[in-house]
Amino acid sequence: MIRRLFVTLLLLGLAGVFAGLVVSYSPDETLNLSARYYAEHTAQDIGAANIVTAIIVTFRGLDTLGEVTVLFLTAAIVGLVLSHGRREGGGSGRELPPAGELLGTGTRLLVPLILLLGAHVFVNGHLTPGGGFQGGAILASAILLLLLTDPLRRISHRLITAIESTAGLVFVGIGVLGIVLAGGFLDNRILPIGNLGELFSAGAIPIIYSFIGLKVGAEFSSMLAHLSETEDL
Amino acid sequence: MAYIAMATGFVLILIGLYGALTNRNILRMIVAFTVANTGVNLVMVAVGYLHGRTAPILDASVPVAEAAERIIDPVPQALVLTAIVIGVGVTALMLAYAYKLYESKRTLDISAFKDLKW
Amino acid sequence: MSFEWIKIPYALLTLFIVANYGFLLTAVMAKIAARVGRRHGIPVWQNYVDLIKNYGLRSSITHGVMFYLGPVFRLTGGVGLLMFVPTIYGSEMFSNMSFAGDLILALYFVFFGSLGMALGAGESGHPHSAIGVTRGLSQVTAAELPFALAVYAVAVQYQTLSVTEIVAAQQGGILHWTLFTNPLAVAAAMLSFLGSMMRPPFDVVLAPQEIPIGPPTEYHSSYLALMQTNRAIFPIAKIVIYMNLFFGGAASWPVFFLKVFLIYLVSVIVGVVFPRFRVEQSIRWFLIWAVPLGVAAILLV
Amino acid sequence: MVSAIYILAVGLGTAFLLGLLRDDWRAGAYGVSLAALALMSLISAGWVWVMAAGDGRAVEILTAGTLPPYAINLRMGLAEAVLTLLINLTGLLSAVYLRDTLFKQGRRALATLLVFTMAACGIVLTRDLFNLFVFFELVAIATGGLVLLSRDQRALAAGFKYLVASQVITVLLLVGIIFAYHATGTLNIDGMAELSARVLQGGALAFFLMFIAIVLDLKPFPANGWALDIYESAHPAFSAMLSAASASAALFAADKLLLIGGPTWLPVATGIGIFGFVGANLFALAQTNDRRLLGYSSVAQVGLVLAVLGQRDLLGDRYLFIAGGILLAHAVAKAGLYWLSGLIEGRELKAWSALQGHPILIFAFASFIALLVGLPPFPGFYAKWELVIALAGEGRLALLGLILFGALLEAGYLFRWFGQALKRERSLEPVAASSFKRAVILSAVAAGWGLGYIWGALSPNGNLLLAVPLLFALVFLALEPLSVRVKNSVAIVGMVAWFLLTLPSYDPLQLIFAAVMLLGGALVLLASYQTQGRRIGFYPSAMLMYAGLAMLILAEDAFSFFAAWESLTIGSYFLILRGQRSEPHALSYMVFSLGGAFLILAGFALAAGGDPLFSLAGLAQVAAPIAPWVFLLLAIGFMTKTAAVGLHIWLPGAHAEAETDVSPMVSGILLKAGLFGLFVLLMAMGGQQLHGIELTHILLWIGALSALIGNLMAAFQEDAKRLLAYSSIGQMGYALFGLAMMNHLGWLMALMFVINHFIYKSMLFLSVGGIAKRTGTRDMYRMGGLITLMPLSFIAVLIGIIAMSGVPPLSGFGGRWIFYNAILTADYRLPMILIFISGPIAFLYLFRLIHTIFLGQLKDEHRRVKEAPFWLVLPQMIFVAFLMVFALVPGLALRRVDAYISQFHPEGALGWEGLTITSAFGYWSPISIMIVVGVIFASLFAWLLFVNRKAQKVKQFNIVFAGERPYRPETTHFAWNFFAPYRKALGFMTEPLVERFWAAVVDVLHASADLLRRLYTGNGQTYAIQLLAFVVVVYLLRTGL
Amino acid sequence: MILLIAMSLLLSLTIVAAAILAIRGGQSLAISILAAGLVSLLASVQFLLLAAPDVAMTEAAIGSGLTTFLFFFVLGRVRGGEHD
Repeated sequence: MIRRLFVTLLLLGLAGVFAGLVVSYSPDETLNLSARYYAEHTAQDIGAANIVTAIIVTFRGLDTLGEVTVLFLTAAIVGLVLSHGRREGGGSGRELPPAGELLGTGTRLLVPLILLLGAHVFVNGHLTPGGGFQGGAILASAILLLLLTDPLRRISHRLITAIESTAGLVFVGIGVLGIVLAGGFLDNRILPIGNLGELFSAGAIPIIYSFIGLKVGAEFSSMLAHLSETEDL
Repeated sequence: MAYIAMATGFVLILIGLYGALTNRNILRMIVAFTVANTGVNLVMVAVGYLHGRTAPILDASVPVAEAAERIIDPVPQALVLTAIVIGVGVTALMLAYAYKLYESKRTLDISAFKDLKW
Repeated sequence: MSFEWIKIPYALLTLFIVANYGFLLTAVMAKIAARVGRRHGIPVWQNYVDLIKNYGLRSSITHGVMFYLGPVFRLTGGVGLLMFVPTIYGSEMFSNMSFAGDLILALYFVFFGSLGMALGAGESGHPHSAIGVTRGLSQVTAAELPFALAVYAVAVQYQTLSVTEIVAAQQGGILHWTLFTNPLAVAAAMLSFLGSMMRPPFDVVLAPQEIPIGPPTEYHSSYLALMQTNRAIFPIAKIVIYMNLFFGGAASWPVFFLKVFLIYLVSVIVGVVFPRFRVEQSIRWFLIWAVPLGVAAILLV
Repeated sequence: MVSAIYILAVGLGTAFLLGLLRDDWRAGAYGVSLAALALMSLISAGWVWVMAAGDGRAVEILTAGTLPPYAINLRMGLAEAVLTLLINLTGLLSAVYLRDTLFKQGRRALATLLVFTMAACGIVLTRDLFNLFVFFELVAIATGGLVLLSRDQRALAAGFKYLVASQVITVLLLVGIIFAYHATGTLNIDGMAELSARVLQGGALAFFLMFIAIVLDLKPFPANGWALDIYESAHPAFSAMLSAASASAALFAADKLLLIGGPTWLPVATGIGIFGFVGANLFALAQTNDRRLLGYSSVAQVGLVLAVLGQRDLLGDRYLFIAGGILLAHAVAKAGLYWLSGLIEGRELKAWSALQGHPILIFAFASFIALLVGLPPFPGFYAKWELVIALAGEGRLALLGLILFGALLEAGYLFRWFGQALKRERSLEPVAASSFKRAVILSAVAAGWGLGYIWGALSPNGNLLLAVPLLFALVFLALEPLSVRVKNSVAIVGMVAWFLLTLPSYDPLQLIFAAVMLLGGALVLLASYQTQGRRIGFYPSAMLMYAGLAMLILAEDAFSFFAAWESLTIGSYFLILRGQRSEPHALSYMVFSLGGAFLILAGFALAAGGDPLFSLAGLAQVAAPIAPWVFLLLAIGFMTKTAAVGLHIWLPGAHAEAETDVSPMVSGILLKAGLFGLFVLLMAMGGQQLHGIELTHILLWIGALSALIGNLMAAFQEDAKRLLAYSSIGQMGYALFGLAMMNHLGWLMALMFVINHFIYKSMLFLSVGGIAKRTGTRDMYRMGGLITLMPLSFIAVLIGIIAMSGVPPLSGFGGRWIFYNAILTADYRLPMILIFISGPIAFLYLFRLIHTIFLGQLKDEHRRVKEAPFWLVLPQMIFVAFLMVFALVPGLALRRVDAYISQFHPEGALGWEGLTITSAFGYWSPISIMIVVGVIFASLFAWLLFVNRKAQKVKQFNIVFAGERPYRPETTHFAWNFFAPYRKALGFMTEPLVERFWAAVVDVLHASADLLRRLYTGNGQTYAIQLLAFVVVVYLLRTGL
Repeated sequence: MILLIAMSLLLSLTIVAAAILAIRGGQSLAISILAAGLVSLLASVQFLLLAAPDVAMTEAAIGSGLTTFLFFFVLGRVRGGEHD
């Protein structure tokens, strides 16, 4: 009880800080310095219609690299954690009743569609809302579906890892190419910018985002797979 | 509107933290943290909101030339995107930990893991 | 002041006079103490008899080098002390070897004999000797303190450490004596004097009844003879210092004899009146009664 | 040089690449990872080289081909280069260290380690706030993974607590970042710094949140339970990375944020930092787990650096030098210690006793501790010097005091630990034999010494590692495999040679000290020939002490003086620690010495007025309001070394428990360093008044009390060496008294004590040491009657005590004579009473010393005891000869000094005509005294020989015991509780009040540490609450102020 | 416009209510997790209102979708732990 009271008091203090922030907050009337630059220069410099994508993949590409690294790391660590002290010998040997026919069929039907949707989302990331992360999450949901239909299914970790690693390497490689061929790390202008709004535009962004999509998908899948392979406690 | 979202966000943060700091159950703590993270995301997006503008996507309705007057600030959105992904990463990690912790002591009570102290 | 060869015979003469005076004086004092206690006492020549007897003893043992050297140290201390202070004021010839050092030398040389004796007694291996030594050392730390303070007061008063100069400053009438110009210092010093004379009430070092004669327990024959000689010379040498510092010194031998007698008498009289103190009692006694006097003396100088 | 972005690219690329490798190809994966880390280190090293060799201008690295603030940019400057090098090397070495674990865990662990290293570099390099956040998250997550490398099951819980805490931090940081962005329209740190004013008006709260979040990443005390748990349970190699790499990176991030915060936020950083420094060090006192202790120490050190970051406003361009020095020293030392802890099986501090028998590892341990504490010649020392000078120059004294206090606490527990490791019963568990792990540790040692060299080279005060005496001492590290005889000869020759070499540059005062310390030291070293084998550790320690002494004498500026002071302190600590039961005493010696050293440091700093090159001569120019304080600080500092009463409790144990030939070094020689300091101080500053009190009068009292208490305590000791040790306190009291009299003869007397005390105390310690060696005990009552068996030792003791007691005709009398002459002109008389009483008390213990050992009854078990070894007796006999010569012609040593002192006290010089020495009051002719005494003694001796020629030699036991034969020699030897009646009378003065006082201080510190550390309940949720409470409290304090 | 604000307000209230539901200790963990997912989902609607479609998509797909599944995977494995 004392703990609750104390926490409440502390949060009241924090709420004071937040209240201060809200009170002193005044919405901008116009875009600030950075935002204005992005609004005005993205089209010609980057060639991406979706400015958020341009920022994510290019201007703040390093963040994004870090971001996929976070997922990569999480996937690796989840694997590490869950294999930590894991008894050898693989599967639990537990027999579950097979999933319903409906679900099985649905899955077989849906998985390719979902994968396609995911690919669409990240390939068009520079044009429309969505991109590698969203697309990757969608890809992972396909795997999720597979796992749901057959909890004992073992997803090929090798494949997932290979995709993940390759995508990551390509990402870094493109970044390095930016230094060699263009103005700096992760500069997208190693490829022609093309025309705004077209699929093949915005330089390397679609490529990068696609690989991000693959990578994110692989990473989420790997996490899900690892968690699903845990044993009941 | 920005104010509403912002206030909601802050409230979510506080609620989340309250939950994380008072629930002894590790899974509940993690749930509470996701709530707090959502709150943070709300606050961030709200900060970038400009009244009466559209999403920062150049298309037919937002020509390049008018972009600076028509769109809202894209930066917070980019940041939030990153934050969400990082958040899910951390959540996944914490969940894996929770599983292992449960495996080690057969309990999810955080106060049971006090072997290390002082 | 410097050394001349003629000083040597004169020093020997001084030594001879003081030694004989000492033998007689200690016997006389013993006699006085006995009479006060309604006893008959010893004859005044008893010391000479003892001396001859001790030298004449044939059986003699030694416990080792330090044991052997102990009495030598002891007597060297006594003789040396006598040599380092001028005996007769104004007499170049009876100033002895005082050119070698001043008052401080005399003060520290007092310990020479005690130290040697203590070492010799130590090697005798007799526990009573060691007990006597510890008692003596313990007591002397407290007893010396008022004296040191008094000496310091006197030195500050006369702005010199030279014994001759201190005596010179006291010439010109009895009222120039330190006794009257600085009575606090003299009072402190005289209390200290009582403690250093190994007489009751401060004779626990020798404590004839419980630890038969203390440090010299094992000594006999010619060793004892040397120490007896010292027991005649040493107190006189010490009294000479007191006389010079506080009582105007002595310009001639008769005055010397008189003053030494009187100063010695003080300790005897006190001795017959008071019972013996234990060591810790005497230490406290000195710290409580004598030291404050000394402190007052150095502060008021 | 290739772009710094490759550090990140290589790290990441390799991490991704690992996924493509086959699972079972572990060696390959491991090799690739190592290669990547090596490449990253190489790039950093290249940049360090570029920056150091070039103009050091930072290079901007753009990404996305766009200029900042629109795209993320990185920056590589000198600080960045050094830090990334540190991080990468730590990663590389830890990876080497972790070989077996990484092999077992496979490529995921390798990738995590790579990402951790990469991300820590990213934190350092990036100039973008949000990017900073991303890297922080990466580090946090990687930490969550690497914690699990530990075999310790508890690491799991620790990792979770860590994640909980980092979640809270994330929330605060993100909210802060977004509002700061809103306020400035940029995420670029430099851009925000330019708009600092705007941030601080509209976005003050935003900045607060960002700042506090970064501070929380520094694991600030006391909101850091989660971090401590990690330190305790994680694999030591990872703890090394956490402490060295991630803490350094986080500190640099805090530094970047302070760019934005500007001067208004600097005090907050300082406040949090210093609170953590003191608090964590306090808590560490109560730790018994090695890794947790190191964790507390890490927290403390990070706090210190944070406090320094907050002082950048006054440190100016020395800021990097200072903060960097402390940070790098900490990083290297802490990494090294964690790595070292991995070799040791047990987790108790005592378990480090397993190191015994591994001299190289012990050397590493000692180096790391010295690095951490900031002892010379390591970077922390230079840094602390300049920091303290700057702080004092600006009047930030409270901070200065707290820093020194915290450092003292830290030194306390570190050296306690070191002592336990060396002296406790050796742990049975072996030290892990892995050679590559050892190589990693040794590379940390090398890095530490290398940094010491670099910092020395960068310091305006000169490089200590180029000082010849110090180098000479270090040479002995290399000579360790040789035998004692060779090393001893080299040492003696070296010391004499140095003395001769520097002879022309000494003034008479320095000459006396140099002769005592160097020639005297060489003489004492003769005794070391009697030891066998290689005597590992002895020579480097001893020579370090002597090097310190040699440098001390020649020091002209405050820095070199202080450096020398610290060197001799460390050397003597190691030396003292060698004694068999000396562990607690060596510790208290070290703590007191360092406490004293810090006071000296503070004194110099106060006097220097901000000038790090302050010369000792400048002390004379220090003006009124601070001068007395400078005087006080320095005087107390020096008095810890002379063991003045109140600060003396370390001495008896330290001197008594030291080895036979070490006791004379630390007593006869080392104590003089304090006197030398006092001489320097008084010569430069003279008397000072504080609130109308003449400070030298206080010194008079202290000196007199020391003399009294020292002598009195000595009289009651049963242990011969303790007796001598207490007597040193008394003797130093005399010397202090003489100095404080502030007149010509007082100083002369003090100098006389320097010489005399050296000679007779060295002689006595050697003699007693030899006896203890032969009899196997130091308790005097167990001895007795040894005179016939050990005649030479007896002669040494006899001469020693005659000289010491001041009985004519030996040299001690000269000291007394000068003393009496000196006090006649002193203008303050009360304390003399104490001196007067302590003089005779000296007789008590001196007699006891000689009587109970050599005289009285010989014990049966000692009947076959032989004379002490030749090499112990030889120096004693040389000392005897010296004493005799010095007794006869004291003018030989004193005359020139007498003239020299006239510069300072023209009144009262002695006359040296002919054979007689004259003062204004009296005279003294040593030769005449010797002759007179000699003649009388000889005549009487001859007479006795003549009349007593037939004396028969009998055993001591042949005594008359009241008519009965005593039963046994044991019961007949009167020795135990020798001065019982004296104790009855004055025993109350020997009540160990001072000891009780210091014990109470230590107890209070320990008890409060033990009580307060219960704050760390172990509950991860509580930790998170504390974290939030920390935020709120800082906020309230900040707004309240 | 007013409509938009009203919607937003309503949404916010629902979000807060869901959040409170999510962190309350009394009910089953599954409900908590679902409530937290709901918070995310509703928040993504809020994002849409704030003209942030990218964020909205991400929050919906990752924050509410994936995370919830992750939770359930673990919840399913720690039977008995949910009542601690």
